[in-house]
Amino acid sequence: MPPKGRIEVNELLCKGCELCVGACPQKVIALDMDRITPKGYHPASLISDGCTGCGICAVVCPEAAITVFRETIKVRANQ
Amino acid sequence: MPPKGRIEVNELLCKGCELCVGACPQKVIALDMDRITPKGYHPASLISDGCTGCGICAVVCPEAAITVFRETIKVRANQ
Amino acid sequence: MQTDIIIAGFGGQGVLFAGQLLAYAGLGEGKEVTWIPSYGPEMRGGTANCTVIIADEEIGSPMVRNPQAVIAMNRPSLDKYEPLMRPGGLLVVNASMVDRKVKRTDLRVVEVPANEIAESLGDKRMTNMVLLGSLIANLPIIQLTSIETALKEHLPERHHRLLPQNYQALAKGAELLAA
Amino acid sequence: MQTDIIIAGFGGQGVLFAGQLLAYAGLGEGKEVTWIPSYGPEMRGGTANCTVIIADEEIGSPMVRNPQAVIAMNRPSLDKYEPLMRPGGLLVVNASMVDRKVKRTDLRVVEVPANEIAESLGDKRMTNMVLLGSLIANLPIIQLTSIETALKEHLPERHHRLLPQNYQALAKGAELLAA
Amino acid sequence: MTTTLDPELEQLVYERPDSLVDCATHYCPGCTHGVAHRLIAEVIDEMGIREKTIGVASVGCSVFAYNYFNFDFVQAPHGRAPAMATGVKRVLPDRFVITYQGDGDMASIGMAEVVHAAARGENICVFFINNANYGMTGGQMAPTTLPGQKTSSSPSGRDIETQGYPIRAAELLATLDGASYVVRRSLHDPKNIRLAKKAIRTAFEVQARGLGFSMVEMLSICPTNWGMTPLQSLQWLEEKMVPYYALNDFKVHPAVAEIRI
Amino acid sequence: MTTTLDPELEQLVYERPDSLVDCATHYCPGCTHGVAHRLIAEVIDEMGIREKTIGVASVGCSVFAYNYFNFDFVQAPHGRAPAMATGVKRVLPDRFVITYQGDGDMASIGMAEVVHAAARGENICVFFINNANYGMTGGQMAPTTLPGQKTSSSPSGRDIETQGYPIRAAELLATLDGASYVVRRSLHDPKNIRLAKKAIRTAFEVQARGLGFSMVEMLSICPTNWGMTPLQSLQWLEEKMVPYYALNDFKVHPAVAEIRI
Amino acid sequence: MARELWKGNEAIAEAAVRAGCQAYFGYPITPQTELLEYMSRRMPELGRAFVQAESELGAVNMVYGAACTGVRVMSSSSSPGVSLMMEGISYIAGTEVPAVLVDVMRGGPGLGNIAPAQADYNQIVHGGGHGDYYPIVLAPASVQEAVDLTVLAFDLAEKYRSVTVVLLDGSLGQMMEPAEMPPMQPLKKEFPAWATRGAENRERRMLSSIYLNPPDQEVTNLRLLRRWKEVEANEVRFKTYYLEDAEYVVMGFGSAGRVALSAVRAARAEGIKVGLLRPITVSPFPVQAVDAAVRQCKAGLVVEMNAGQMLEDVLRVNNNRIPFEFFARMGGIVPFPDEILAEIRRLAQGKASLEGHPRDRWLERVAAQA
Amino acid sequence: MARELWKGNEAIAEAAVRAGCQAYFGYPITPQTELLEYMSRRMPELGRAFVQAESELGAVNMVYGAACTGVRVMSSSSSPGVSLMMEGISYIAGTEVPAVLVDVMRGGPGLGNIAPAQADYNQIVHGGGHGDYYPIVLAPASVQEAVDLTVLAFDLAEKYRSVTVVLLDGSLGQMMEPAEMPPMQPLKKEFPAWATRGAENRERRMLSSIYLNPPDQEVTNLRLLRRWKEVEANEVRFKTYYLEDAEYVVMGFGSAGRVALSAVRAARAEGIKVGLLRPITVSPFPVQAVDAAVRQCKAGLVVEMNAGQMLEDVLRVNNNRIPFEFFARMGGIVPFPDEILAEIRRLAQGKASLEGHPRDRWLERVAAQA
Ligand SMILES: Cc1ncc(C[n+]2csc(CCOP(=O)(O)OP(=O)(O)O)c2C)c(N)n1
Ligand SMILES: Cc1ncc(C[n+]2csc(CCOP(=O)(O)OP(=O)(O)O)c2C)c(N)n1
Ligand code: SF4
Ligand code: SF4
Ligand code: SF4
Ligand code: SF4
Ligand code: SF4
Ligand code: SF4
Ligand SMILES: [Mg+2]
Ligand SMILES: [Mg+2]
Repeated sequence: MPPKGRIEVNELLCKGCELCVGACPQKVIALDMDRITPKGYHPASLISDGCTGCGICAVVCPEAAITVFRETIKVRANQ
Repeated sequence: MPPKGRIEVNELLCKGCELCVGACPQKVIALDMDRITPKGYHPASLISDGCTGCGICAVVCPEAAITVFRETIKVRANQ
Repeated sequence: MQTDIIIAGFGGQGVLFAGQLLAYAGLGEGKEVTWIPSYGPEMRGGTANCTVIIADEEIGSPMVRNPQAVIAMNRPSLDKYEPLMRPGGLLVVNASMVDRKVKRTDLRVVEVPANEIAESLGDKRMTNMVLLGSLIANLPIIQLTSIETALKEHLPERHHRLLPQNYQALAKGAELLAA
Repeated sequence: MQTDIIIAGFGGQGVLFAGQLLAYAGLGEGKEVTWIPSYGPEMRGGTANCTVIIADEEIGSPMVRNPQAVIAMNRPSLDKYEPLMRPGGLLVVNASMVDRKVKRTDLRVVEVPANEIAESLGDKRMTNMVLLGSLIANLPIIQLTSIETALKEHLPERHHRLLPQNYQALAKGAELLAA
Repeated sequence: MTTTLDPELEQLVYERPDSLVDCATHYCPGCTHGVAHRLIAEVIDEMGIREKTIGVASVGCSVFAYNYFNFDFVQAPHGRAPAMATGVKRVLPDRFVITYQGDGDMASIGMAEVVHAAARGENICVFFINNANYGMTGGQMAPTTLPGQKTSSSPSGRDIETQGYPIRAAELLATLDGASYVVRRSLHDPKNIRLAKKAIRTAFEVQARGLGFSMVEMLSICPTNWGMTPLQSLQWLEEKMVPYYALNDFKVHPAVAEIRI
Repeated sequence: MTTTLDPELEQLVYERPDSLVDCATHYCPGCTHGVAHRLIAEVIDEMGIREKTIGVASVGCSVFAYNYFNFDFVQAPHGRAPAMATGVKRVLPDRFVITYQGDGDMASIGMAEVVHAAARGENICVFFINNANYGMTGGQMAPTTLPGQKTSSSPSGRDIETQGYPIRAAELLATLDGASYVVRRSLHDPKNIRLAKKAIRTAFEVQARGLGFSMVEMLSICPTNWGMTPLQSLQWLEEKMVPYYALNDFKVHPAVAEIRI
Repeated sequence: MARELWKGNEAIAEAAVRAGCQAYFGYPITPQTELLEYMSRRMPELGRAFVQAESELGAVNMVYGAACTGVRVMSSSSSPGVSLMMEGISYIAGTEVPAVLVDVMRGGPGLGNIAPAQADYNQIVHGGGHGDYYPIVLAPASVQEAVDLTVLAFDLAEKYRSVTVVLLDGSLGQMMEPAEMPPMQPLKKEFPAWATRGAENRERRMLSSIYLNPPDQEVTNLRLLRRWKEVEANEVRFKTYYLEDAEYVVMGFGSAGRVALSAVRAARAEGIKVGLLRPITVSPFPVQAVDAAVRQCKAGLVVEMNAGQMLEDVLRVNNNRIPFEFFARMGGIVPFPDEILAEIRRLAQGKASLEGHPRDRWLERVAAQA
Repeated sequence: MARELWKGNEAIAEAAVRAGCQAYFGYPITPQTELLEYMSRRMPELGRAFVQAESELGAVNMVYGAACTGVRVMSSSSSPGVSLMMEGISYIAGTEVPAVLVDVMRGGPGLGNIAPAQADYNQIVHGGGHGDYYPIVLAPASVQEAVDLTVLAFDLAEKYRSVTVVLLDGSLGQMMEPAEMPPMQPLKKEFPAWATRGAENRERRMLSSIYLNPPDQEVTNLRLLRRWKEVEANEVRFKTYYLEDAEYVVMGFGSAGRVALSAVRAARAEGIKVGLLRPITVSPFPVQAVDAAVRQCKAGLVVEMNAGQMLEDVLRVNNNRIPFEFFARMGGIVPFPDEILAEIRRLAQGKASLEGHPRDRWLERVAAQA
């Protein structure tokens, strides 16, 4: 069973660039077209279950806007 | 029989640096310690027979002070 | 005689182009004109505005502190320019993007639901034309036809099929007169 | 009181060092001194000269047009400075390198066969010391001993074994008095 | 939607590094300047050297880098960051001194300064962001602009006959004896981003060991001036830039090879 | 002594080239700047392009090169000769434009200009005289000064720890696509002088064919500041400089290889 | 030619093209970049030379090289970039070759900002490069004037073998205004007797700024100075507005002068007899015109977008005859007419003073307001 | 410390070392090179930083970087090299970090020559870099003064967070004179609150000259200007000679002033009541001292080794009250005292004039002689 994860997107930082959207191997991120950040962007957010907490979205995010969590026993440090 | 040559040193130009002296394969050049050029140097000149007109002295002379002649039938252009 | 107009909004709302059309139109009518943008880092994703002056004689300062006419394409623009306008000035507000009423009572105000009108004409990008039409109608220093001519001459060739809609947008805006 | 001296010759004749010795000696006697070389491209293989001023009060210009004393170490230096000297000035000529007589009659002249004297003392490089000795003897603004002290302090360590000869050179020069 | 994890088992996998200030950048959405910033900040966090690092910002979109990095920073005239960094490092040899420079800055106007910092073996790290144009001034041709690439000052595409060839800065700097670590990486996908981070770490380790000059070139996107979306830009980078700018280690001092990170 | 030859059979083997003005130079006795001058002049004579050549002098001992070459000359600020040459060549593309620069001039202050002229493939010839120091200003350290070499600004010998490593300019420029012909030669003996002349000729041919940037580096002596006689200097050059500065062709455009001279 | 709407930077570029500029070398910098971008398209189109240089140092020396061939050549930049050109400008001046430079000033010192300013007046007018040299400096206040002065700059540069600078601020570079372009001049076919273009059928020529022998350098310095006296005698340009009957005079160049015009008009509307003197050549400075205004008026006001650089030149002419006041915005701020109007009113109220320095009094007023 | 014979350039270097200069960055150029050479030996010996930079651009930016760490730092150069530093100087000024620069001037413009001149006065004093900034400029006239002013330069640079320039000409750099060295100061151990030395146990610091928002830049410009007012109030320095009872005044800085002293003495010997005012701070300019001399004297003479650069500053103070004459040698020539004496005699003969510009009258005299 794949690990279970989740992300938090800091909407003060996110600029809706979609780099995380393109990079997520699980395709579980998209821009939230219903929300607008204070800077005027549609922020990224999880759209469905299936996040594995792999952290790839955080690796590509130019704004360091994403915090990644994973439900697991073995914890890896920042890669 | 080696070709027969001679050189003319322009004393307005020669600075007595001895580069030609060092380079002449026939060792037939030396500074003329009895003469002083208008610039105050002892000029180079032939000290004995044996110049072959090989032109090597002219190749090394930084002042382009040397004109080289050779007694020969086949004339090579400037090397 | 000199009239000074500030057009202000977000980058991307066609603020600078609308101002240029005014200037081209003024030039077409033989007037003296200046157009000056605010430039620089604010432009990146932020606000955009330009000042247009149309006059009969050599124009001094191309920038004005207290404009006679303003098109406020969004709320920050209204907030910024309403207090600065000259008494009796013309304030054209893009009501679609502004969620408050004009406070001053010494201005001639036109509230234009410009986004809606533009969208109803088929293209939200014509919002600026609607507002410009309204400005011209209420500030008769320039003929609407001069704006049309300017539009024809300066809209990039590849957009020329959109000319009729743009004329319509101008006309629709021109229908809205200040109280 | 101010005395100005120009020492002039070819590069390599020790012109600058002789001047510095004068300045050091003057300083040693508590005087105000300046030493200034002509610098720049002329130095390369060409002429070298320096001006030394020894005075009791703050020195103004470190260069002089009309020196009171000159050491001419070669012919071009004599040609250049003879006409510029102040009447009554002291002209020390290196007779070994100059093939003409001094023309002016209003100068105190010493003709020193300095190269020969130096060679006779064992080293042609002491020509400058011979001339300096003569200058000092004829222009008693500085004690010979001050020059000797300066020499001891400023001749590079590795040449110190040559000190006695240099003193001799100075002394030999000092024997030659102006007519 | 909100995914929730068992709070007992929930572990933090990734968090914004301390060496970044908690504020939004002025970079355009998707601009990988942000990625490069983050990687540098992560490495500094990991090495625990935030308080010992002094950055030198350059002139380009990253001119405000000093607003985002949470350590001391100075800001250099266009192209002169390596000289300024030299000044800082010579006075404070035990601090980590880095420059952060664009391709216009480092490879055009600042060529002499970076070459000489490298030749001197100046013990600094240069982080070099190659986005094939001058971002800040509106997308003019840079020394790194590809042949045929259209920019606002090569409107018909860079003409190699009159506008010359791109400069491969890493290859050029690698010719210098004073340079200990010179590599090129790219920021166009997670794998390459991870490799870039490793290179940044290595560069810092080089400095820590006093091995001299290091330079990490990072291929980066400029969606705004390229006129593409960020995702299109990544693709363009991969397809056009990577073939021209080989992702390689061009100079690795023997002592560097032994660094295990 | 005077040797006389049979006037009937006497042939002129070598004569001062027309492209040199008939005057003495200001160079120190033995300085091989003079040799480099002569070679350039000979090539120009041979190619018959004296009236079509424009030289750009730099700042260094050769600042007065324009007094000695018998063709049009301009004189550039220290290090900027390649930029000035670019200006001349762009306006007069059918003229031969050359720069003549020392190592301080080209490899230190002028690094950016020469790199970019090369990157642009500017169709000019750069003649680069590497004498391992700043001759004109009295023998300070140059970027080319050898490790340990004493100069007036490296009085205890160049310390690579603080003063860095020598720059090999030819190797560096050879990394640039715009450079078509980049070689190093030496002026320390007749054989090498002949090879240098050939390289100069090739550089001119490269320009004649519009192939772009060429650079001929020539190792040269500075007896005055090295504190040696000219003959000792030649030996020092051969023994110390040549091992460090390989005499090689670093970049030869395929079309250049076909040039037969 | 009809009047068309032009952006300042692009208008200057096109004017240069029409003046026969054969080569342009530049480096991007805001707020000048459109000029370079325009040239990057236009010059190759006409088969002329365009090079985006590696830096402003590169650009100015490319200009120097091209200038030596006797053609018309230009570069453009903005404040920090212009600082990098100082050595090159001094060389060009010392070599006596003509070159045109456009400086679109921005806020400084240092990196500053990209907003309009006039703080490079001293740098450009009084010699930011080393040695005594004298650039001709033309300061337009409108796009049309920028066009006309660009053409004039090429003519004057050639006539006096001089560096000629078109000095404007970012707002003028960025604004659009109607302008009539000059006709297209053919490229030069004849070249001056000093141009280095290859020694075909003539003696070789050398162009340099070295005079190793000081007396030769002094002769050169004197020649440059005497030529400058000619420029001063022949080339002063300025514009006056409402000055005929004026009792007060406002002085300012470029945008500051232009904004002052609005203020002067407003003051006239209030009945204040005020006029405007706007130097067009800030170098040579219109000394006689300033002198005449001083003789005529009761008080004066200098307006600048810097800390009072032209002010000093005005004061030198005034010689403390009438009271002058000073007003400035700095750092990229263009003054509004009402600010200047307030200063004019002060003059009219007799508040101008002869005590101390006008800049100091201004600083006190600024402090009082804050 | 005893008085020892020092060469100007080396004396400045040693004085800097003793003032606690912790880093030196430079590039060779005549007639300044001995300073760099001295530092190349001395600094490493003391474990301090010495770098021969790749260029003057490199050097000034190394200085900039080192200055940001709060230590004492210096560079030196001569005219063309200083031109290349203009951008960096403007940045240093805009960032408000202290730095000391030595300019040993030579003949120009362009490559010119390496002989002594004073033709960079405007460049250094009136801002050769872009933007409004105000360097402190100290002009020694003897080796001792060069030593003392070098030490002072470091103090003032720190006190006012300012660029401070020691401005002299080649002859002073090359001459030897007795000087007493100051005691060796320890290197700084405490650093100002702005210094970027690593954010250990404190908030991070940033040093830059960017103020993208014009009002912020204006605030900075005003701060710089107000700080300059302080400098003007506190730091003016000058020296007078024989001025107590003088009827005529000669003014000149550095070597020109020094040579003038000889001429003044000679004139006094002839009975002419003439004195000398020699500005030591040429920036801030000794306005009050000049004013006092003008009030006291019947006529004045300005002597320079340039085409009349300081002259303008004198004339601005004079305001046409007394006639001033001008005398200069240029291009690397140091005037001889007798030339200046001749000018003083002209003053005493009442030949000084209030008509026209002193420089023009001088030019006419030069022309008449030729
Ligand atoms: C001396 C100088 N010249 C030019 C500029 C204008 N300028 C600012 S940023 C820049 C180019 C930046 O491009 P790059 O270094 O590639 O950085 P990017 O914005 O692409 O990240 C230029 C030319 C300047 N500020 N200073
Ligand atoms: C801007 C500037 N900086 C410094 C100098 C001083 N300078 C003149 S020649 C020279 C060095 C020349 O050395 P190099 O180029 O190696 O030529 P060489 O004399 O050895 O042939 C320097 C630093 C200068 N003229 N201009
Ligand atoms: S990559 Fe970062 S900034 Fe971009 S959309 Fe995702 S969370 Fe937002
Ligand atoms: S952590 Fe991995 S799976 Fe989860 S959103 Fe990010 S990239 Fe997708
Ligand atoms: S090489 Fe030339 S200059 Fe040297 S000694 Fe021989 S002839 Fe004279
Ligand atoms: S021609 Fe040959 S043999 Fe004759 S002198 Fe010269 S080198 Fe010697
Ligand atoms: S302009 Fe380009 S480089 Fe600059 S922030 Fe935007 S995307 Fe990034
Ligand atoms: S100093 Fe050196 S490089 Fe210069 S001319 Fe003399 S020997 Fe040649
Ligand atoms: Mg870039
Ligand atoms: Mg050299």
